[in-house]
Amino acid sequence: MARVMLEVRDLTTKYITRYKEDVYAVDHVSLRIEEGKTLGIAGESGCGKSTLALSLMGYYFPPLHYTSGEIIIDGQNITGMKPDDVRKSILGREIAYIPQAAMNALNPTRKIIDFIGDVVRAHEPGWNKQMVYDHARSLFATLGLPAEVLQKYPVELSGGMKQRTVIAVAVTLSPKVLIADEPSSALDVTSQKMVIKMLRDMMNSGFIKAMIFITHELPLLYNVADEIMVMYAGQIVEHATAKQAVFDPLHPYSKGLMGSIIVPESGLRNVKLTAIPGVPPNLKNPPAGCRFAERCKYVKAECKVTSVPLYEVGYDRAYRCVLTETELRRVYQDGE
Amino acid sequence: MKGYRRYFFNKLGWFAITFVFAFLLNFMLPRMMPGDPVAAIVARQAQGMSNSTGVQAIYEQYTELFGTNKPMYEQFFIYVGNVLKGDFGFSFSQYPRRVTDVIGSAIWWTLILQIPAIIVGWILGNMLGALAAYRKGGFDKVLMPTSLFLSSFPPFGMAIILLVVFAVQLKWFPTSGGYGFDLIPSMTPNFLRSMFIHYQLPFWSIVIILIGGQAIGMRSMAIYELNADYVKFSRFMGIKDDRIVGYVFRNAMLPQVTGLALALGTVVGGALVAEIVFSYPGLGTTLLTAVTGQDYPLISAATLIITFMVLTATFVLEILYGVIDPRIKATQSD
Amino acid sequence: MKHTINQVFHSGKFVVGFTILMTTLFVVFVYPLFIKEPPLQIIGQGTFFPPGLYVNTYDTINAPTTYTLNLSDAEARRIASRLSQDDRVAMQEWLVAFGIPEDEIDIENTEQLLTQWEANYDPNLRLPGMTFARQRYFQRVNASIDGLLSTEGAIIAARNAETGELEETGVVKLTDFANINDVANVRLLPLGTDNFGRDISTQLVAAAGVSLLIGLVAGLIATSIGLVLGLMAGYIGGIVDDSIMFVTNLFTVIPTFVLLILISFSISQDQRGAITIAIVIGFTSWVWTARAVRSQVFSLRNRDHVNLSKLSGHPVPRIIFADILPYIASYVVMAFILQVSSAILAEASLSILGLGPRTTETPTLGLMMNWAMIYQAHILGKWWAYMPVLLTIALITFSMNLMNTGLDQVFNPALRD
Amino acid sequence: MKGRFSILIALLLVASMVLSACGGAAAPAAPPAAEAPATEAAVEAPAADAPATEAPAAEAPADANALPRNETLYFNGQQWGPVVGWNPYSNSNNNAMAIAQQDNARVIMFETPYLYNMLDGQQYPLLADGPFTWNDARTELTFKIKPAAKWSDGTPVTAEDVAYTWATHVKYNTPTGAANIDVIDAIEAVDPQTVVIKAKLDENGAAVNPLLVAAYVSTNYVIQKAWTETLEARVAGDPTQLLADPAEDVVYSGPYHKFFADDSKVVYVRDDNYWGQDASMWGKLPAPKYLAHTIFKDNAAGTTALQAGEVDVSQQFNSNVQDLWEVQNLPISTYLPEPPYGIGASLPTAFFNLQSPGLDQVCIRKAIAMAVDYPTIIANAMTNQSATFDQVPRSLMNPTAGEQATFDHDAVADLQWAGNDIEGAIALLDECGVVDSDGDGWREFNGEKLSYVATCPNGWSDWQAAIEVVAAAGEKIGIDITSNFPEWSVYQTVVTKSDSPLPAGYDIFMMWSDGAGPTQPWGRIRKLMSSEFIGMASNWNGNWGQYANPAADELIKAIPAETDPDALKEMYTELVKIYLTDIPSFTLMYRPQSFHTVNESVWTNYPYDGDGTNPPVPPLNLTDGWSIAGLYNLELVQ
Amino acid sequence: MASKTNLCLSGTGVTKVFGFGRNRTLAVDHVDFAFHEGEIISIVGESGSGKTTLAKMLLGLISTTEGEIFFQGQKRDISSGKKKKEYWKNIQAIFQDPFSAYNTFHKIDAVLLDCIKLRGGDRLPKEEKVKLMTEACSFVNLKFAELTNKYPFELSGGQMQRLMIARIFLLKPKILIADEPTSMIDACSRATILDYLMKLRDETGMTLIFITHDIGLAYYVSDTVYIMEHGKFVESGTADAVILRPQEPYTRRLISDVPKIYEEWDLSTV
Repeated sequence: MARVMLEVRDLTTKYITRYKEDVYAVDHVSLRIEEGKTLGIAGESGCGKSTLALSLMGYYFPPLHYTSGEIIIDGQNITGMKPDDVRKSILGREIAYIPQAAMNALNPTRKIIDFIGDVVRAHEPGWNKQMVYDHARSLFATLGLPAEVLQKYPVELSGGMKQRTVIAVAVTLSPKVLIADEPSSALDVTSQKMVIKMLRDMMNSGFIKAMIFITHELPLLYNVADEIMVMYAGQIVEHATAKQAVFDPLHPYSKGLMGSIIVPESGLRNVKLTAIPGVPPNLKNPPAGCRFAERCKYVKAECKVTSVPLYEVGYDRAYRCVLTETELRRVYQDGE
Repeated sequence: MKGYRRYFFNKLGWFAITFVFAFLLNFMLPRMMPGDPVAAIVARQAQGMSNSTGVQAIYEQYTELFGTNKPMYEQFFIYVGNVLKGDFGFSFSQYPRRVTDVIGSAIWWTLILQIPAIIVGWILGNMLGALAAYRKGGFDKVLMPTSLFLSSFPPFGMAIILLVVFAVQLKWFPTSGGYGFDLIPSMTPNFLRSMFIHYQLPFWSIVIILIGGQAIGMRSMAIYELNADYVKFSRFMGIKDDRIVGYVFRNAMLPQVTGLALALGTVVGGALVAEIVFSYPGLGTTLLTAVTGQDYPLISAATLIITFMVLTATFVLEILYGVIDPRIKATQSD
Repeated sequence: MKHTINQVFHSGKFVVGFTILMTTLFVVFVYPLFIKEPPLQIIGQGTFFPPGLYVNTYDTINAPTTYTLNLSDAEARRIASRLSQDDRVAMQEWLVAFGIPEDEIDIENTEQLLTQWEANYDPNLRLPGMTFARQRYFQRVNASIDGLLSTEGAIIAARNAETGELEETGVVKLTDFANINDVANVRLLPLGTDNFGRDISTQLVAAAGVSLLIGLVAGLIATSIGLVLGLMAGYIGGIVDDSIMFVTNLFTVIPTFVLLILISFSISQDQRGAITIAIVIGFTSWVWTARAVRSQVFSLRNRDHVNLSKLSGHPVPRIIFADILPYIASYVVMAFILQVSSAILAEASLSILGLGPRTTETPTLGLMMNWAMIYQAHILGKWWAYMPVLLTIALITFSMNLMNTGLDQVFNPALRD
Repeated sequence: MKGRFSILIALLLVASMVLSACGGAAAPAAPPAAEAPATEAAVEAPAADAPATEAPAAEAPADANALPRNETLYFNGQQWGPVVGWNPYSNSNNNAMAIAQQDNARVIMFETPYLYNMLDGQQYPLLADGPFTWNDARTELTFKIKPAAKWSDGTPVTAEDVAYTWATHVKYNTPTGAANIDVIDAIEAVDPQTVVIKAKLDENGAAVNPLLVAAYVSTNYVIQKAWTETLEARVAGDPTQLLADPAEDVVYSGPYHKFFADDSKVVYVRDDNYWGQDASMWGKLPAPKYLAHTIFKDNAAGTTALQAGEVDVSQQFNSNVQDLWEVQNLPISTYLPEPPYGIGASLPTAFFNLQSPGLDQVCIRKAIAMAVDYPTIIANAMTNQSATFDQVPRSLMNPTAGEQATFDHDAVADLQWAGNDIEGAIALLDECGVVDSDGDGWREFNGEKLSYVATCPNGWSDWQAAIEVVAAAGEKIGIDITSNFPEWSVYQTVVTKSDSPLPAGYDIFMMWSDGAGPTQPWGRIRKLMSSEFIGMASNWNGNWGQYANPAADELIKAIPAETDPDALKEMYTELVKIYLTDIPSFTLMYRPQSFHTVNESVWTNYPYDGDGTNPPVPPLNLTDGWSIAGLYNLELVQ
Repeated sequence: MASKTNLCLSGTGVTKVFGFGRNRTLAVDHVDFAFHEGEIISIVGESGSGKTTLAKMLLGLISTTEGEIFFQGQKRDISSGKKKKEYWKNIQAIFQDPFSAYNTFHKIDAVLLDCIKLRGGDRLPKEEKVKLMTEACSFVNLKFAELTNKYPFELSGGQMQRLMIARIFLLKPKILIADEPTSMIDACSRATILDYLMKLRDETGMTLIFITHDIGLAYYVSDTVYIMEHGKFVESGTADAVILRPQEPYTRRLISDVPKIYEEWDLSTV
C-alpha cells in the first residue's frame, strides 16, 4: 500500500455568520489520499466542497472555525498545532491551495517575483533576493512557464497564464499535497486543458505527491481524478474510483449527478438526462435524517428520521444510504 | 510602457482641455458680477472733488486703462494675449500693483500650508480608516464616529474652534498671521520657528476636517480588499498577517489617491476659508478681498491659479497613480 | 422594500443619525408652537447678553409681596460679588505704593481694607509707573465698592409730578426678596442674545429649519440634475455620454467652492434669498451624483432584466423608472443625503464670507455665524453666540453622514461590522 | 507598510507637538530677557493675564530680524491691505499708514505745512513757521516755511517745493488738483521761505471760498520739487503713470520712512536725522524707533492681537471694547473711560431719497426718523461707542466741543426728537393724513402703500445693524421698510450717480458725512444739504437724496466768506433749524473720526481725555494731524 | 432532423463594431446565417467570440453596424417602438443568469402579466389571466398559487429559469434565443431546463437558438451548429457533422480540448 499523504478523520468545521448562527458546511468528513493519487470532489454549488478545501489546510480564520476532527499530512498530525506553526511549517510546504477564483488570487500591485519572495520568506526568512529569484526561475522552468512572467504584475498576464502562475506560486515550496478548488472553471477550454496538463505533469514528475481536485464539472473530474468523492450538504455521500463513480454510482444523488453529464461524444445526442428536483437543504438547520431524503426518488419513511452513516464497501468504495448496494442497483434497474 | 504613455497623454489632453474651459469660466464669471469696479478706483481718486468734469475725466482715464469699455470678447482676447505673456494686468483693488505681484506674494503661503496639510490629512485619514477596517471593535466604533463628527464641522468651524481653544483660551498658539508680529521675514531659525508655530492651527484645522472623509472611504476600500481573493491565497501560502495587511493597505490606498484627486477641489475650498479665519496670508484672503473689491483681474487670476493648482495636483496624482498602480497600465493597454 | 427598510433601521449608525436628525426636525417644528416670537425680533438693547434667566428689575422692586429672608451668607455673597480677591490684592498694591506699610494691610479684613482705602485713595493720583489703564481700573474698583458695607437699604424715589422733586416712596432692604413667580416680566434666554440683541435660541431653531430647507432644496436640485444627467449618460451612452462626462469632469476639477463664491457674488446680494443660494449650491454640486448614477446605470443597462423588460415591449421611460431607478435608488438616496449635508456646509461657508443669503427676514446658521464673527464673539468669549450654531451645523451634517455610513453598510454587506 | 506609516505619522506628530510646545513653553521661560512684558505683568495684573507675547520677541532681542518690542509701536486698523506704493501724488496708494491726505492728514512720512487739531479746531504749524496770514481782501494767504525743515536727502524744504507741488497737481490733473482748482488760483514762492496762495476769485473779486483755501495747508502734503522732476522724467509726462508710479525712491520730510513691507505688515523706521528734532518744532525725536502696522484680515484678528499685546494702538471697531478691561482686565483703554469711549466726529447718516413716492413729504420723513430706536442702534450696532442723542442732541455738527459751540442749542431744542417715539410718529402721520385706508396694516400716501427699502453696503456691520433697526421702526408705524445690503461696489456706483434718479431699492440709504476738519462744520453741512451736487455724474460729495432748498444754498454759499463769529453762529443755527425741520437725512449715531484703543503693556502716556497736554492731543492714533504730537509723549511702561 | 423548411431568421454580412478610433472593436464580423423554422441551432464560441453580441442583434436589443437581418424572409424592420414590440412577439430570449434576469422589485405575477399584455391579453378578465398564468406555470411544474405575490429572488436558480420558460410558454414566440440557459444552473437541474425547452419547442414548433460555449450542450441539443471565433462563423452544419467530424482546425481544437468520458482526453496536444 502506498504512502498516505493526507488523511482526514471526522473533520467538522463551521461558519459563524454575522447573526451568530452556525453553519456546518463540513460535517464529519473523512478522507485519505495516497501518494501519486488525485482525489476528486464533486458536488453542486453550496454542498460544502469549497469549504472542505479550506478546512483541509488546518488553518482557520473567521468566519470559518474548526470544530473537531484530525488532519494528518504525510504522517504528521497537524491538529492542535499553533496557528503560527501551521502557517510557518505546514502551509505552502506540506499542503498548498489553489483558490477557486484564481484570477484574483494574486496581489494586483505586486510583481510575481516579489510575491514569490514573500511566500518564500514567510517560511525561510533568511533567503535573499537572488536566492528567491534563482529558485523562482528554476521553478518556472520546471513548470514550463516563461521566466519573464516573474517580472510582471498579475494584470499583465492572460487568464490562463495567471492561473498557471498561481499554481506555480502555490507549489513554490514543493508541497506534498495540493488542493485545487475549481482551478479552471473560469477559463476557456484550451486554457483549462493547459492547466490540467500542468497539474498532471506535476503529479507525474512527483513535484507534488498528491492532489485534491474539486470541481462541479464531472467530465473534467473524471479525467483528472483517480478517486471521486461526491459531497452533498456538507457530507460525503459517495466515495469511489473515478470510473465507478461515473459509470456505476451507488448513491441516488451521485446517480442523478452522473446522469446529467453532457459531453460531445458520439451517441450522446438527445439521450435522456436525469434531473433531480428540489434544492439542497439549508445547512443552518439540516434535516435530521438523510440529508438527501427530501429530493430522493427512492425515499423511505426511515430516511427522514435516522441519520445515515457512510457505509464502506471495499477499500475505496463507500456510500451513504439506507439501501444496500443490491437494493440500490435494483431500484435503478427498475427506474429505467 | 506603451499603455502608460497612452494613459499619460490621455490625462494630459484632459488636463489641457479642462484648463482651457476653466480659463474661460474664470474670465467670464467675475465679469458677470454686478457693479462697476472702475468706479471703486475712481471713488478713491474722487473723494472730495466737487467738480463733475474732473471726476468724469478720471473715470474715463481708468476705463481706458483697464479696457472695461471694450466689448467682452475683445477684452477676452486682449486678456488671453497678455496672460500668454505672463501679464495678468493691474489689480483694480490694489492699483497700481500688478496681479502677478499680488498673487506672487500670496501663493507661497497657500502652497506651504495646503500641500502638507492635505498630504498629512490624507495619510492620517487613511491610516485611521485602514485600522478601523482591520482592527474593528473600539477603533471602528469610537474613533471612526469621532472623526466623522469632527469632519462634520464646516472648515471654518473647525478653524474657529481651534482658534478659540488653543489660541484665545489656552494661548498656546498665536491667533493670526503667518509669522510673529514683530519679525521681519528671513531665513533665521527664529523666524522659521515663528512660522512653524503660526502654521500649526491652520494646518490642523485642515487636517482634522480631511481625516474623517478619507477614513470613511479608506475603511470601505480596506474592507473590500480584506475580502479579496488574494488575501485568502496569501494567507494559505503562509504569509504573515502583517504583510498581508500591508498588501491590503497599499491596494486600498491606491484608489484613494484618485479619491483625493477628485476631492481636491473641495478640500482647497475649505482650506481657503481656514486661511481667512486665521488671517493666514495666502490666496484665500487674496481671493476674498478680490471678490468683495470686485477686482476682476485679481479674481480671474486667483481663481485661475487655484484651478490650475487643483488641476495640476489632480494631474500629478493621477500620473503618480498610473505609475504606482500597475492595474492602470494594464487597463490602458487592453 | 419592507425588508430593506427593516434592515436599514437595524443599522446602529443609521438609527443614531436618523434620531439626531429627527430630533432636530422635531425641535424645528415644535419649538415655534410654544415660542411664537419672530426669531429676528430685537429684544435686547446691547449685544451678547449671556445665557440665563432675566428678571425685570422694576417689576422685582414692585413685586406684590416682598419676602424677608435672613440668609446668613447674604452679605458675604454681596461683598464677594462686588469685591473680588483680585480687587483686594490690587487695592493692597495701590495702598503699598501710596506708602502704607504692607504689614498694616489685611486684605481679608474687608472693613479695615475699605477704611484704609477710603482714607487714602485719590482717583486723580497716578502713581509712578502706573499705566493709565491701571489708574482707570482703580477708579472702577472705587466706584464698585462705594457703599459696600452699608446696612441701609436702597431708597426708591419718584418724581413728584407737581414740584418735580424726588420723593421717597419706599426702601428696599438688604433682606428683601421677591418670588420669581410674582415678578411680572421674566424671560429665559437659554442661549442669550446675539449682537443685535435677538434671542439666540429662537433664532437658532428657525435658522436650523431654514438651513435644512436650503440643504433640502440644494440636495433635491443637485440630486435631480445628477440623476438626470447620470441616467442620460449611462443609458444613452455614446456621444451623449461623452459630452455629459466632459462637463462633469470639468466641474470636478474646477474647485466647486471657488465657483460658488463667484456665482453667488455675481447674483448680487439683493437677489440672494435662502432659496436662491440653495439653487446655486444645487447647481454646482451635482457632479458626484451624476458620476455615481452613470456608472451604476452603465452596468445596469446591460443587465438581463433590462433586456427582458425591453423584450416585454416596455417603453424606455418605463424601463428607466421601473427597471433602473429602483436599482440605483439606494445610491441616489445616499447621494441625496450627502448633498443635503454638504449644501448645509456650503451655505455656512458662503455666509461666513458674507456671500450667503441676504435674509433679514429669515436667519440661517451661516448668517448667525457670520454676525457672531463680525462682532468678534469668539474672541470676546461670547461662546453662546457661535458654539451652539457650530454644534448645530456639525450635528446635522454628522447625523446625515452617519445615516449615510449606515446605509452604505446596509447596501454593501461587505462593509458591515 | 503599516509600520512605516505609523512611524512616519508618529514622528510628524511628535515633531510638531514638541516644537509647538517649545514655542508655548518658551514664553513663560523667557521673562528674564524680556524687560517690558515681565515688569508690566508684575506691576499690572496677575500673571495669568499677562499677554501671550511671541516668544521670539521676548527672548531674542539680538535677532536682527525681530523688531525690539520696546522700540516699536504697533498699529492696526489703518491699513487693510499690503502697501501698493509710496507715491504722495496718488490717492490709489493703499498705503494708508503713511499716506492719507485728509482733513487730519497723516504725517509720519509726508508732511503738511500745518497740522489740524480736531479737539480745538486749530491749525498748528509743522513745515510752516508760525500762523498763516490773510491779506485784507482775504484773497491771498501767506505763510513761511521753517528754516529748519529738511528733506530726507538733507536739502531744505522751500517755498518752491510747495509751489511746485501745486503746479504738478494741476498739470497732471491729480485728484488733489482737481479738487482744489476751483478755489485756488495759484501757489507761488515769493522767496525760498515764503509761500503765497492766491485764491480763485468770483465775479465780485472776492475769494470763491477762503475756507477751502485755508484748509489746503493742513490737508495736503508738500512734495519735493527735485524728486517730482525725477518722477516726471521717469513717466515721461504721462498723468496715469505719474499716479501709478510706486515711488520707491521718494524723498520725504517726515520722521519715519519705509523699513519693510509685505502682505502681513508694514514697518517704518525713524529717521534719526529728522529735522523736527530742531527746537523750532518738537525739540526731540518721536519715542518709538519703529512704527509697525500689522495687516489683519478682519476686525476679529485685530482685536485678538490687541488683547495679546501685539498691537499698541488700534484703529478699528472693537465691539464691546469695555470687555477688554472690565472682563478681561487687560491694560487696554480708550480716550474716554465711559461710553462712548471716544470722540465722535463723523455722523453716519441715513439719507431719504426725496424722489421716492411719499418721501417728498416732510411728515413721513419725520415720522420715520422719530420712530427709529436710536438707543438700540447705539447699544447694538456701535456697542455703545457712540454718544447718545440725549448726550449730544442732533444737529449738523459733530460732538466735538468746537463744533458744538457753532450753533445755538436752545434755538433748535424744540425741533429735536427723542427716537423710538412710536406714538408721536403715529400721531404725526395721522395728523397729516397718511393713514391706512385699506386696512392692510400699512399706511398709504396718494393711495399707494408706503413701502421702502432701507439699504447700506454689505459687510459694513455697524451700518447694517443700524439699518435693521430702521427697518424695524417702519413696521411699528405702519410703513413697510425692508432692508437690503448690496455689495459696496454696486452700492457706491448707484448712490454716487446723481445725474439720474436713484433706482428702486434705494429709498433710505446710508452714507457717511465729513468728520472733523478745518472746514467743518461748513463742509459737512454743504455736503448734506447743498443742491450743487445734484446732476453730477459721479458725486462723491453728498446730498445723494437730492435735497434742494434755496435758503440753505444761500447760507452755505455765504458762510466761507463770513468772518464775524456772531453772524456765523446765527447762520449755522438757521441751517440746523432747516435741517431738523426738513429732515432730508438723519444721523443714526456718532462715530469717532478714528477708533483709538490702546494697549499699555509696552508703551504708556497715550493721549486721553484730560491728560493735560496743551494743545490737547486728539485720539487719532498718533499719526493724523496734530495727534502725531502724541508720539513724542510716549514712554515705556516701567 | 429538421428539413430545410421555411427560412425563419437569416442574415447577410451582419456586423457589429463597438467604439471608434483606438477603442474600435469588431465584435461580429460579417456573418451570414440562415435559421429555419422549427430548427434547433447552437451558436458555439468561447468567451469574447461575439456570440452574445450576435444574439443581441438578433433580438434587436442592439443595432447592427452593417448587414441585414431577415425575419421570415422579410427585411426586419424595427425602426420604431411599435415595430419593435411587434417583432418581439415573434422573438424572445432566455438569459444566462436567472438571478439578474428578473427585476427584483417586481413580483412574479408582474413578469407573467407582462407577457399576457404583450400577447394582447391586456383586456382579459382577471380569472382568465390567472388561468393562463397557472397553465404556464404548471407547464414547467411550478404552482402558480404558491408563486403569486412572491418575488423572483425567493425562488431557487432552477425555479427562476423554469419561470423564464413559463414566460416563453405564455408568449409562444416563433423564435427563442437561449443564451447559455444552463450555465449558471447546477448539473442536476440542467436536465429539467433542457427538457422543458424541448417540450416547449415540440408544442409550439418554434425555432430555438442556443448561444453557448459548451460544445457538449450544443451537440446534445441542436440540429445545426455554428462555430464562432473572433466574430466570424468558422464552421457550420449539422451537429453530427460539425462535432463528430470537424473540418476546421479551430473546431477540432475546441472539441479536442473538451474533457470527455468515453474517449481518451488527449492532454498532449496543448
